[in-house]
Amino acid sequence: MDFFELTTDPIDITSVSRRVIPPECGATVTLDGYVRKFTKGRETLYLIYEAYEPMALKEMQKLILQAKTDFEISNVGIVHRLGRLEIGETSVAISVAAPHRRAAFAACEWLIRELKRTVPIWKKEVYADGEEWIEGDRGAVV
Amino acid sequence: MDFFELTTDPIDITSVSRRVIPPECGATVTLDGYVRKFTKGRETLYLIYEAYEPMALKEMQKLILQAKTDFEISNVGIVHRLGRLEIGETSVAISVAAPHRRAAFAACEWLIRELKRTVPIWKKEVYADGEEWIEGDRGAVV
Amino acid sequence: MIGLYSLRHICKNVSVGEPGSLKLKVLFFGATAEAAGTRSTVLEIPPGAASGNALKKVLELYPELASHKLLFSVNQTYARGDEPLNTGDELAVFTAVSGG
Amino acid sequence: MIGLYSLRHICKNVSVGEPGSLKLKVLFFGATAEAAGTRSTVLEIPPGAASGNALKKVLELYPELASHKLLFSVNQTYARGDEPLNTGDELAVFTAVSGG
Repeated sequence: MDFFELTTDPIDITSVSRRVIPPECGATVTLDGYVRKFTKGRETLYLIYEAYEPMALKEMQKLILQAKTDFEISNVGIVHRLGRLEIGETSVAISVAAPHRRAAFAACEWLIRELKRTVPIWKKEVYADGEEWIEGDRGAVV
Repeated sequence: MDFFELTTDPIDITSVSRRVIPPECGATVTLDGYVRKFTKGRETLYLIYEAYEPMALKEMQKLILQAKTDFEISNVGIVHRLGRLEIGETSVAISVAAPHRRAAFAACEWLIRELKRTVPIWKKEVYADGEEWIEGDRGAVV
Repeated sequence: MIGLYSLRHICKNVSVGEPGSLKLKVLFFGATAEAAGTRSTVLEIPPGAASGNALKKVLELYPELASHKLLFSVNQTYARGDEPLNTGDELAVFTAVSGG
Repeated sequence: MIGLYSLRHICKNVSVGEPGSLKLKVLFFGATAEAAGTRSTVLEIPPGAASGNALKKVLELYPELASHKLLFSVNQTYARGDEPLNTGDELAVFTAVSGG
């Protein structure tokens, strides 16, 4: 549902989002990717994520270094989850803190696109009537 | 600081972000705006936010309706805080859930830009040596 | 932007306390509340006065507001200056917003 | 994309078990682990063989892999096929990634 509020209470923002904030920044953009219930009309029961862990960490570090070169941003946080994920659970969170929000939006969008192209992680969709490893459709990464 | 992790534990994402998620969506983009310590080199001690509350709520609702017309998004959440805010505390959170992340990024960026232009909320910066109500530099809202 | 100066031209004639005059609630926020020294007041305007007339009257009563770039609203909707007014309407006068 | 077919052309000659041959650790993930029926193996390749030669050998040993669009890496870096190899190097063979 939609909501819109004014509150005098603190707004609780995730630990992922808050860990990237240095004092000179003013905005953090966070991408929260999560398990969809329906993909092309087919119902997913749950997902399994698997990584080539040491390489995935190296590739994530490369993405952060590249983003900090290409965008005027201060800090980046990326957390990707592995193992079994239920519907609605967060699979990946990317937070970018920047003095100006425009760079934070651009860098966050670039990071999720590149992560889905280069970081060696795979998901298996488990349906009521079967399961399949999803193979990316992205091209060269070298 | 930067961080990058792989984890098999649940990733904690804010209540703001999670409240906008319907089952058909796959991505939520959240803008977290917070109190900067330094603005143009001057140190802020804390901020006071004040709103014309009923009109601010109406304007926030208008923004959500417009965003849902203009972008392929599912749900929007906006929370703005009022009163005294310390450095680093979140002043505004905007979350947009969408089937495809591109629309979520575009809508979230549009929403924060329009919120800062049209929603009747004002902030007073309190410095060590004085204070001032910040006046927006944005033009016509009618 | 509907600012101070253009609104002055909309205003043709303002008189106060006439028989049948309308009573408006007027609100100030942030910088305008500080400049006016109050957060609200009641304003009487003649029947048929538009929102721009009412704003001009507010500026006459609170000249400290004139140093600010102002926006205003009628009944919680941004106003252009030509909106007709009725007793009980809520006029708010404020600076360009700075939330977010 | 460095795919299966172009890599076959890089491979000139592969022989196994030669004196002085190199031993590689080979890893599979997700769809390739299921297709290969294992998550890792050890591969012997002749001295001087490049990463593309090693990949071709893997595909001969695990022909079920051929139905997938494959990527591969050497020591946790994406490989093009011409990388020289040493004993102990880690070759990973996997499908286009699908994280996020």
